[in-house]
This record gives sequence, structure tokens and C-alpha cells, in this order.
Amino acid sequence: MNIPNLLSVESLKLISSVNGKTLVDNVSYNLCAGEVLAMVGESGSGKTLAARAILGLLPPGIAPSEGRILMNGEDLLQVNSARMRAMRGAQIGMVFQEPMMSLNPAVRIGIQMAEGLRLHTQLTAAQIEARCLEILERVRIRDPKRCLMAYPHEFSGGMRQRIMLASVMLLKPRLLIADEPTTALDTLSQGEVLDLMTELAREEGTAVLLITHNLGLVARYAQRAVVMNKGVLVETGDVKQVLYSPVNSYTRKLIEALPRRGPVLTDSGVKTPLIEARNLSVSYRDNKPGWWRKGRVRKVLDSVNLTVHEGETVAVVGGSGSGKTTLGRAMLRLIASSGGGVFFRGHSIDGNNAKQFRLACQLVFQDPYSSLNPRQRIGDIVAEPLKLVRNISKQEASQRVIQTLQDVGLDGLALRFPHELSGGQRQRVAIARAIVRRPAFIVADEPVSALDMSVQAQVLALFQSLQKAYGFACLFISHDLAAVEQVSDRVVVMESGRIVEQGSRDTVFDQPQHAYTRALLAATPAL
Amino acid sequence: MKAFFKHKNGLIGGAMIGFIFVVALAAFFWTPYNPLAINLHIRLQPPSATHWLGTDEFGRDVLSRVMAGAAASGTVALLSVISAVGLGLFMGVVAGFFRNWVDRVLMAINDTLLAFPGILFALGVMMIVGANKWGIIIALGLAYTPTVVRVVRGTVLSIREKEYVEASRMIGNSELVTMLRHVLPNCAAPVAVLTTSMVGWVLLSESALSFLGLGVPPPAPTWGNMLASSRQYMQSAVWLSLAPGLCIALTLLGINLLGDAVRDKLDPRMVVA
Amino acid sequence: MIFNRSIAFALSVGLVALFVQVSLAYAQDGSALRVRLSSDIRSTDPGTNRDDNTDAVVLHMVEGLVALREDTSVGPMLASKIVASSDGLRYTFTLRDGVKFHNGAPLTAADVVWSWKRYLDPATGWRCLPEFDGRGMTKVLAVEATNPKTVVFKLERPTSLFLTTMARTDCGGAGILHSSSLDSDGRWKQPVGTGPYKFGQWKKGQYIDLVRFENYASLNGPRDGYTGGKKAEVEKVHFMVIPDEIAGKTALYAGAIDVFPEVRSADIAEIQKKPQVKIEVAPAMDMYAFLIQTRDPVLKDVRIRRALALSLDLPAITEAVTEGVCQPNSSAIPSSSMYYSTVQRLGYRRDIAQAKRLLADAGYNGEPIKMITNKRHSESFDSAVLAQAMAAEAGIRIDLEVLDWATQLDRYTKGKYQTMAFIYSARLDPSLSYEMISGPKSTQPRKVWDDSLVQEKLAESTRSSDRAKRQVLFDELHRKMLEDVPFIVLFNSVDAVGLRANVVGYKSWAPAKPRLWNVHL
Amino acid sequence: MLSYIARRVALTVPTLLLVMVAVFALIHLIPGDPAQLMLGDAADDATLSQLRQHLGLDRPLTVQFARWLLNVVHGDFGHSITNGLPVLPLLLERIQVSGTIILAAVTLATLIAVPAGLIAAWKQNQTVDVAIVAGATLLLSIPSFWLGLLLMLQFGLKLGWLPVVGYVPLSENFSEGLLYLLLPIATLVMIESGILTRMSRASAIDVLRLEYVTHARAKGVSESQVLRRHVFPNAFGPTLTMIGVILGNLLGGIAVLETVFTLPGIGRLLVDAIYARDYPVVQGVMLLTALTYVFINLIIDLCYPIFDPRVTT
Repeated sequence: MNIPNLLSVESLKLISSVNGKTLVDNVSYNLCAGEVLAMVGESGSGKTLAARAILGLLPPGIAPSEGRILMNGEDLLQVNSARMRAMRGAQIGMVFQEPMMSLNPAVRIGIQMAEGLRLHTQLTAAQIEARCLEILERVRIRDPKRCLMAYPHEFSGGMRQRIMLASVMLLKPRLLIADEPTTALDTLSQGEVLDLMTELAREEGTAVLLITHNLGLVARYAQRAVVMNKGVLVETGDVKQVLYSPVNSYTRKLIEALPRRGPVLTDSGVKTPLIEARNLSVSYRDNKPGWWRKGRVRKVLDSVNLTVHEGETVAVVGGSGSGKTTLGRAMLRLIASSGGGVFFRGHSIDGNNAKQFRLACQLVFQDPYSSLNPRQRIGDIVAEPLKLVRNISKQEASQRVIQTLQDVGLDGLALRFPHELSGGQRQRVAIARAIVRRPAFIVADEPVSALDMSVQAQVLALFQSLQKAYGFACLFISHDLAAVEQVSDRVVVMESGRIVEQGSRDTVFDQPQHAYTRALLAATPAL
Repeated sequence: MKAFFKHKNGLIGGAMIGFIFVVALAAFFWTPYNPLAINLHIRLQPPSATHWLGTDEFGRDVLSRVMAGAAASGTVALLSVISAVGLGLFMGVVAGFFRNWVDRVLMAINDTLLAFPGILFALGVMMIVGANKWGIIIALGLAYTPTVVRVVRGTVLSIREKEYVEASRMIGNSELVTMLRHVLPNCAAPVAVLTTSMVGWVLLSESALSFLGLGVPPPAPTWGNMLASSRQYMQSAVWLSLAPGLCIALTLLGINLLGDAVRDKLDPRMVVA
Repeated sequence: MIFNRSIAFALSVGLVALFVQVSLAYAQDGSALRVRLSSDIRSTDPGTNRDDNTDAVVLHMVEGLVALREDTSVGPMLASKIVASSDGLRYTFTLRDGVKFHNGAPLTAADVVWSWKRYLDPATGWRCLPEFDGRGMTKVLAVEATNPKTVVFKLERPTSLFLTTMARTDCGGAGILHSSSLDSDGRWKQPVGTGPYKFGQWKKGQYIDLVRFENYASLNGPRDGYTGGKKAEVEKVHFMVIPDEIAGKTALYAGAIDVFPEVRSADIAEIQKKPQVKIEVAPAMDMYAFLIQTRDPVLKDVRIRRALALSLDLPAITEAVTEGVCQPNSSAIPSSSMYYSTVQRLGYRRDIAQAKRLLADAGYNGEPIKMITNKRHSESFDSAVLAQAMAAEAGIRIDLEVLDWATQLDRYTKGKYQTMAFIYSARLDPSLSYEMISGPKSTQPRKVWDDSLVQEKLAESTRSSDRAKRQVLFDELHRKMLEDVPFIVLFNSVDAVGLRANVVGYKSWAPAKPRLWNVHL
Repeated sequence: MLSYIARRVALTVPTLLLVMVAVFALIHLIPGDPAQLMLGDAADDATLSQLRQHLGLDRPLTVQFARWLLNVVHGDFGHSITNGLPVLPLLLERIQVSGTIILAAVTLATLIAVPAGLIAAWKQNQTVDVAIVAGATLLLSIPSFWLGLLLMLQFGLKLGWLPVVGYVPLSENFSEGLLYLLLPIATLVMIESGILTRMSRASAIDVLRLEYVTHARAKGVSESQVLRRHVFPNAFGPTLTMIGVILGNLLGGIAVLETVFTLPGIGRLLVDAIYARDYPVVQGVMLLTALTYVFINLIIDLCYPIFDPRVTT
């Protein structure tokens, strides 16, 4: 390569002063102007620390012990704090993962955006405002003027990430560090934000260090990639080489973990409908304080018709706010419907079969951290559903719990508490709790989206094998089309509370009819 | 560095409270002198080798009284906190979990109690139930209940949105089971933190009540009534107020340090209002 | 550090400037006496809405026909001559010449008649009305002005206590008022009396100012209680309401007040040690006692009551709680009374062995006895604490119950207690002292001594004016009381007043009311 | 906004009514009555009943309560039994004293505590932090009357800088009036700033962990700006709640300090009135404190959006 390096990190080592542990060891990589370098790794790989070290923004108690970080030949580990502050923002910008947390909720957007310009340029207030408006328009914010006066909470996550991007790119930094910039966004916003980012970077000649765990994004946006595992850099190279002919075993494992389209249930149509939503509608009332006043009504689910057959997996996909989660809850009658009804094995659910219905249905949640009672032991969590099954002896029940824990690969952990387990293990507990009663129907609400890539693959595989073994039907709610492609028999696409398209998986993926479906598919990065 | 300080603070706090606890326990069995024994020949004597902390206006040994006071103050503080926490936990959990008319009625009662200035409410209650140990426990317990209710209800409101509560419903558990098995145990952390700070508040309130004229009746010494009655001798016998005053201050210091450590351990983000 | 250094600076400059001003704000020119009041007065209307402090302040402004002398006997005040008819039913008062009201009007018999009419009208709410309308002591049938200088009182039945009651401080000394004390609607405005000070300003809850009455006509002769030789030497008396004892004490030390009445005996020693202050002490007539409910299932047994009395070292208690200022007194008659003789000196002597024997005889088995006390009167409270410890040595178990004063009064009035540490306010005559403790419990539950024989002797002492005869009666009563033990008298209080060293002429006295005439700085 | 306030005010009516019923019940449950107090040890039945009738205490309690409530609705709070003064002007005069002290002290305490808390959080676990936390904890561990007395002895008696008793309204003579308030305010500031410092430190630590703080630093914002602009506004919410709690507690708790420093405030008025069984005053003060409490909460709620725009009214 003949272009000089903008940034070169040389054998960086970070250690914790609390326990003396080495968190990042011997990491070296280069980055040229205008280039997008992806830094890939799972949680705990040290990728975020390695990137934050560039800006000197390490959490308290963590400090670099060896190595150099050269930016245009200047060692950032040696500069004083004033010089570092001058570099931050002006030379090196950073976009954070969580758009809900990275903008100050108490300060107007205009002021937050202007802050960097005021610090690093001599522009007048009017010039600053003009620049802000310009770039907001550039990132396609409607009504930029109003946006300057608004507070962050008035915007959706995708919008906030664009504002964030705008405020960082406003200073035309030489280097942009993007730390999982779209992980918290749904598929559609993810594509939009990253498209904008690479576009702006290209225009300004800014180098981008894109930190991500999503290999699809790497393939689509980066030119070169480095892979990190447990604080060590395991592979460096061109994206094509890294993704399609990986050398390192860990990289290979990551790539293998990517979801693949699986076989479809063959003999569909013969079975009777297990559960059926007919014209199901749900509306919410805005709750305001008061003894007498009632809030406004908002419709989140609008006359939805959906049938799930025995043993079948139906995927519900859509962006955030499309009503897919509400649909799942409403079909389980966890949320009262405002219109239509749910039919279980052909019968409307009423007082007589409500109990039976409840025993036959289960739910797996997205967040494995809040779905388990932190004060219960794993064994108790899994055993609890059996307490409500009448004709099952104590011995049988404990037998069943042991069996189920074995099924999900958690044998021997019955006496642990949830916080002692990893995210993947917790999700296995949640699955065990769902299947222990051998239900006929499970709603899985984004069951893997909070997990690391390799863990996602394991959990999905587990789910599929369990479904094969116990034959339950599943409503699989997800915004991740890749995962949907792997597990589903049929796909339902939702937008603003309505079903816009449904059909067999292959039909929906290969010949999408609705524009929204097509947009979703287009935004899904794949290798 | 960080962990070191945290660790150390909690340890120091724990050691202080532990020491006071041991002294209080010991005082049930042994004190240097009988804390109630009056000796009119040695009134208001400054600290000496025979009476390490001096004697009070009736010639009673201050050290013995401070020790016995630890037991009495501790009992009052613990029992009032326990009653406040018990009642508050019940009201708070019920109100927070059901969120219907029960909530409204309970919160109306709670708002009513909150609108009373706590210490004066306790004063009024003591006048009715009588100025004795049980009176003060009832009065302070009632006075601090609304605070517990508020914290508990707030916690319950956030817990009931947690997915494991929904999971419990999904399993088919009744609301009562869900509340007892999944909501109540998870209130433990904030309640534990609140409890530690409340022990301190109650100690201070007990001394303020004594100051206002109604505390634990004599001759039983509490730090509060010792401090309140020593005010008289602030000019002539300063050791009388220093001993119980420092005991209260040090205990609160210990409780706060310990409380911080408990909070850090249970939930670093929690802030008790 | 980063937060507005300038504000901090401005604040500190301001504070320093304020400190400099302090000395100016404090300048004390000697024209005003600053006196502590332990609570705000309730009104300025004599003998109606009142308490001790109210009486003390009001009696600087109003004077009655008679008043207390230094020795608590009764002497003429506005009257120059008092003649009682031989049957004791007719009292003729001749008014002193030259006496003027605060508004300049001369004192006439008509004013006396007007004032008394007002007192005898139930609508006024005069506290002593029951003594004069026939319910109590006697009934005033008529108050007539026979000429501008003479007033005649006609009574229904004779009583030795007529003039004494008139002079009572809680009756407002039956102060003679000018009719302009009321507004045109007959509502109370402010006292227009004949006292050496006139009403200045009353800032409720904070202070009351009295101003020197320049045309005051004093009763000639030496200074004598509330009667003669009164001269207002300072222009202004500034009563400051300072409820907290310690705050008051500190104020005295700091020179923020000049006179601090009602010093607790426990503080006397401390005050004496300070160079900038001094203390005036005189025996007073309030009576500290332990009341015993003779109807209580345990305490109805006289042996147990006696055992309690014998278990207490009364001189030691007195010594300890009053710092040796007060003398023990086991009699209902104040030690400063002229009826206090050798018999009254008889009391209980501590005898634990005897007490134990009595208890054993009575079958007392350590049943707890509740003793009510309160923190308003520290001497009383301290006595209870000591009594508890002393009784314990004889095996009597006393549990203290600390109540607020109002609750204790309620229990006292209803007789709902086992024992209580109590304070009786001053009674100016031995008959009144015995009246205060004895009576039928069925109709007057507050009375501690219910014995018909005692009642008879008491009635006899009220009717008689013969001193020797009365002394015999009182001696008998005292002996009987020591036997029955309906209550245990501890001591009579002292009137201890803390003064700045530069206060000249202040005298404490038995009624324990501050008098701020003949006092200057 | 206005309708929100109106709704909040309407919501408080049942609470206030309940408070008044509770106060009335409570104060009449306490044994003893003003007539007995007035007559003392010589209270014979005839005089007692005459006085009770005079004071209107002989009527059934329900009637007394209904009359009182009716009068209050018409703006008449009745007259003090102790000194016959109309209650309402008395309350208004007294609450000015307490209000001045409380507001001044809490404002000053906030001005001291919030920066101290921020600095402590910023220097978390360093010497400065340890010193601030230790100081704050010590301050809030001291009984107020004890601290007040210590200050009074030191500055009033020993040094003679400040008056030990008395009160001059600020409206009459500002600088002199301030002298009388300095010690009580200082006592209160010391104690309350202890609580507020800890509070503000705790919430600042929470905020310092958040990404927008890192984001601000990543923009090159200086540390003092980070604290002032990004940490302070977001950390102030819980402190604001605490200030509300403190203000509410002080309405009664100030009684202790007012007694120590002999100030004619509302707290002492209430304590005195309770001891004197001055029912109209007790009821009046309680109605006023309950109203103030409700009002403080309303103000605090209305202040929230300033520091946290996510909260809407």
C-alpha cells in the first residue's frame, strides 16, 4: 500500500489496575485515510477497549502499559491532556452504540451539536447554526430547524443515531471510530445509518474504524478487517480474505455460526390450525395521572389474521414499532385485545379452557437478563411451571426438570443463580422453562438478538432440535431476517400493526411482493 | 484502588457497627457499674480512672450508661425500623402490585401520613400511646412507614414490568403467587439499603423526641435521652453530651458506610430518595 | 472550585460586613431591662386568660385594693384603710389619694365598682369568680361606692380569706382598671391600670414591652412586696419569650438578657461560678410532692404508702435536685409561712428495714407502681428519678411514666394515677394549702386526701381568724397527714433569679414573681 | 400546563381532607385539654365546665370539626385558645420565619452540596472524594439540636459574634434580622448539605458512567464543562427529589432548631400548640403544612422538566 497510514497501533497492551489482568494484549493494526477498517469480535473480546484507548477514554482503573498509538506520527499515549482534548472531536470522532444513552437527554440537540464546533473552530454562532442545519439535512432529518431546538427523547433510535453521526461528522474528523453503531437499531435503520456514515466518510476522506460483531456489515461496508478474541488480535486482512478464506480457527467458527436457510416442514396443510388470531386488534390508552381522566387511545394491532399449525414455525418480522411483539403477547392473551379473538384448537378461549390454554402455551423472552427472577435458583425456575400441572408426582417432576436441563445442555447447573450464568446459558434456562411442560405452542420474542453471534447459532440450533424432539409450534418474532431464514416455515411481515405479507419462507425470501418486505431484505447484510 | 476504598469503607463501617452491637449485647450482662445506680456523692465528676467517661447529674457512671444506652437505643431503632419496614413492605407491595382502587386507597392513606411532619407526628402518637419504649417504637415505626411504602411501591412498579413477572403469569401462576414468589423477594435490595439508612434516622429522631420532651422514659438510658438531658450541662460538664453525641454520630457514620457498601453490593445504581 | 468563585467571594464579603455590624446592633444603653419569659403571656387581661407568666407581667401594670407584702401577708395597696365589720360581712375600703390611671384619669370609687362589676360578670371569665359568687369561699352581694373615695363590699358569709383571695396573683390581684381598658364594644383592649409600668407593645410569641408610667403614685414607705415603695427606674422593661432553658441561660451569659427568672436549681451553682452574672435566691412557696392515689388497689394499704415514704431519703433528694438550695419540708404549709412551726418540721426519716417490714406485712410482692412525671419541671422529674432508685432499695418497684404537662394535669384532675411527681402552685394561707389537697374524691377526684375528719378541721380553720387556734388545727392536720401518707411533700421551691452583674436592686421573694421596679442597670 | 396544575390541585383535596380528619382525631385523642391547663392544680368541676363551655369544647367533636371546616372554607381559621389571636395571620407570620430559614438553608446547602457531590463523584475514590464523603457523612450524623447548641456556644457566647436569642424580621431591618438567622441557617446548611452531597455524588456517579459523558469527552469537551453541562443537569433530578423530601421534613423538623435558637417559627408554634392543646392552632398549622407539602411537591414536579425534558407535565 502506498498511502501513508493515518493511524497505526503498535503492540498495544491494556491492563486493569484492580486485579492486574491483561485485557488487551499486543494489538497492532494500521488504518489509512478514507479506508473503512472493521474490528470484529464478540463481547469481551476487548475490541471496544482497544478502540477507546485511541481517544484516551478508558474506564477508570484500566490503563495502557505497552505499545504506541500513532496518529499522523504523534503518539497519542504520550500527549498531555490538553493536546488530547484538542484531538478529540476535531481529529478523531466517535459514534457510540446506544443512541438512547449517547446523547445528553437534558440538553437541546442544537447545543450539543454546536459544542464541538465552538471548542474546535472560531466560527460565529450563525455560522455554527448554518453548518448544523446543513449536515442535519445531509443525514436526512426532517425539519432540521426544529431538530436543533428539540431534545433527544423526541426522536427514535435511528434518528438519534443519525443526529449523533451528524454531530460527529460536523467537525470533519480524520478518523471516525464507530463502536457498534447500529446494534441497537432495527434492520432498516441499520442500513440507512451505515450507508450515510460511509457516504459522509467517503466525501470527507475520513478513515473509519467500525467496531462490530455483525459479519454481514463487515462484508458490506469494510475494506479490511481485524478479528479479535479474548484481547488478542487473531486475524488481519482484506475483508474478502478474512470472510471467505479465514486462516484462524476462531474466525472460521464465527463464520460458520452464521445462520443458513434450513429445510421446510414438508407436509403443511394437512394439520389442523393449532392457534388462530381472527381480526385481532389491540389498542392502548395513554396513562395520565388522575382519578377521573382517561388517556387517548392508540391502535397498535389492527385486525390481524394469523394461523399457526401444529409443529410449525411461523416467523413474524418487522421493524421496531411494527406491532410484532404485541401480536405475540396478544395471541398468548397476556394483553387484552380490543377486537377480534384468539382461537385455540378451533375454540374461542373462555373461562372453561383458559387454564388449559395457559398450560399449553409458553413464551421465551428477548432479554435473558430480565426474564429470570434473580432470586430463584435455576432448578426452581425450570421446575416452577410443573407445580401447576396436576397429575404429576414430585419424583416425576424432578425427573422432568433434570431431563429438560439436559436437553438444553445445562445439566449440573440446577443450583446456580441466574447471575452466575452467561447470556447464552440464561437463554437456555428460559427455553427450558418454556418446554418443561411440553407445550403445544411457544412464542419466542427475539430470543437470540441479545446474544453474541456464535451463541445465537447455538441457541437457534438448540431450539430447532428441541422443536423436532417435542413437536411444538412456534411463533418466532424477530427483526433479524437471517435468523428467520434459518428457522421458519412460514413468514409474516408486519408494518404499523398490520400484516402486509405472508407466505412460505422461500416465497417471501425469494419473491417478496410488498415493498416493505423488499426494503427489509435489501437492508439485511449478508455474506 | 477503587475496590480497595470500597472494600475498606464497608469494612470500617461493618467493624464500627459490629463493635457497637457487641457492646450493646455485652451491656445486657455486664457494665462497669450499674447504669441505674445513683450515687449522690459523686455527681457530675469529670472523666477519671474510676469513671472513664465521668459521672452524670445523679452520680451514675456515664460509660455504663452509654453501654446500656447502646442496647436500649439499638432495640428502639431496630424494632421501629422493623415495624416500619414490615408495614411499609405490606402496603407498598399490595399497592404497587394491584394498581387499582386498593392502590389508590393505600396511597391516599400514605399521602396523608406523608403530609404530617414525621417527628411531630411521632410526638402526637407518643402522647396518645404513652411515653414508653413501646410508645416510641410505635410512633417512630408509624412515622417512617410512608417512606418505606414509597420506596417499595416504586420498586414494585419497576419489578412488575420485568419479564420474569410476565413469565410467571405465562406459567399460569396466580397473581398472589406471582407477587409472593417473584415480586416480594426482589424488593429486598432497596429495602435493605433503606433499612440501613432508616436505623440512623430513627436514632436521630429518638434524640430529637427526647429533646422535645418525650423520649424513652428514665431511668433506662438511651443515647437520645442522655444527649437531650446533657444539654443542660453543656457549659459545666461537657463530657456528658460528648459521650452520647459521639456515639450517635459514630454509629450513623458506621451505618452509612455499611449502607453504602450494601448498596454497592446489591445494586450499584440504586439511589434511595 | 469551578462553580462561581465570584458568588462565594461576594458571600464571604457580605458575612464579614455583617459581623462588623453586630456590635452596633447590640448597643445596650441601660434604659431597658431585658427579662426572660419562659413562655408567652396569654393575655393582658388580669385573672382571666392567664398563667404564671401572664400574672407576673400584668401585675406590673395593674394594682388591686390590697396586695401581697414581702412576707406574703396581705396589705392595703390602692386602699389606704380597710375596715371589716365585726360579723365579717361588710368591708369598707378607703381609696388612697393622688392615684392616677395610665391615661391620666384619677382613681375613684366608681372605677373600683366598675372593675368589680366586670369581674363578677360571668362573661368576663374571671378565674376567681367561683370564690366570690357563692360557689366557693363566699358571695359578694354588692360593691357600692358610698362616696368618691369609699367602696363597700357586702358578703353573704364571713371568711378569713376574703382579702387573701383578692390579693391572689392568679386572680390578677383583682386589679382595678379604668373603663378605657375595653373598647366601645366591651371587648378587652389593653390594661389601663395604676401600676408603675404601662402597656407598650406585645409582639406575640416574641416579646412584651412595658413602658415606665411617669405619673405613678407609689404607696409610701419602704419597698414591700406588691404594695409599697415601688419606683420604675428604667424606661422600659422588655420581656423576651425564650422557652428553651438553655437558650435563656446562654442569653444571660452572652448579655442578651439582664434578668433570668425561674433558674432551675440545678443551674444555680453553674451561674454562681460565672463572673459576669450573679444570682438572687429566696425561699418560695411552690410545693414539690409525690401524690399517692389512696384508692389504688395496691396503694390503698397505708402500710405500703408508709413504706414508700420511709424508703426515701427526702433530705438527700432535696439536696441533690436543688443543689442544696432548698430545705426539705414534709408539711403542706410552706416553710416561709408564719404558721410553719416545730410540728411542721416533723417528717419521715429514712428507715429501709422498717419499710421492708411494712411491705412484708402488707404482702407487697414487687407489684410495679407507676409514677407519673414530666420534663417541664426538671426538679420534679429529677426527684422522681431519685425516688425510683431509692424505693428500689426497699424493694418497691416504681416505673416512671413521662407525660407532657397537659396529660399529667388531666390525670391529676381525674385522679387517674398511682403516684405522680407533682408541683402545687403557691397557696398564701395554710387553710388554702390544706384545701388544695383534701376533699371528697367522689366529687373532686383531684384531691389526694379524702377524710371527713380532716374536712371538718379544715372548715374550722377557714372560719376562724384566731392565729393560735388555727395553729393548733394545722398542727393536728400535719400529724394526721404524716400518719395517713396521702402524699409525700419534698420541699418548697426557691425563687432563683439569674442577673447580669450590673443589675442593681433586684429582689427575689416567696411568690416567685419577677418585680422590675426599683431595679436599674 | 395550567390544566395539569389544576388537576394536581384538585387531586390534593381528598388528601387534605383526610389529613384534617386525621389531625382532628389525633389531637383529640391526646388526653388533657386547654381548660385543665389554664386552671392548673386547682381545677374544680364547676370552673372547668364553665371554661370548657366558654371555649366551645363542650360540643360534640363532630360538630366542632364540621364547624371548623366550614369556617376554614370561608377563610376563618378560628382563634388561638392560648392567646385569643386569630389563627390565620399568626400562621402567615410564623411561616415567614420558618420559610426564610428553610429556603435560605436549603438553597445554600444545595449550592454547596451539588458542586461538592459532583467533584467527589468526578474524583471518585480519590482523596478528595474520601474527604468529602467522610465530611458529609459526619455532618448528617449529628443531631441538629446538638450542633445548633455547639454553634451557639461558640459563635454566640465565646466569640460574641452573633446574638444567641431573639428575632428581628428581615422586612424590618434586613442586616440585623440576618444576624439572628445566621446561626440557625448555618446549622441547617451543615446538616442538609451532608445529605445532599451524598445524594448528588451518588447520582453524579451514575451519570458519569453513561455514554453521553464519554461522548462529550470524545468531542474534546473539557472536564469542567463535562461536569457542568453534561453531568450536572442529569444528576440533579434525584437531588431535586431529595430537596423536596427535605423541605417536607423540615416543616416539622425545624421545630427543634427554632427551640434552640428561640425563633418564632411555625415548628415551634406547632409544638407549643400541641403541648398547650391549642386545637385551632394545631389544626391550622397542620392544614398549612400539609398544603405547603403538597405545594412543594407540585413545584418540584413542575421543576423536573427543566432538568429532564423527558418528563412532561
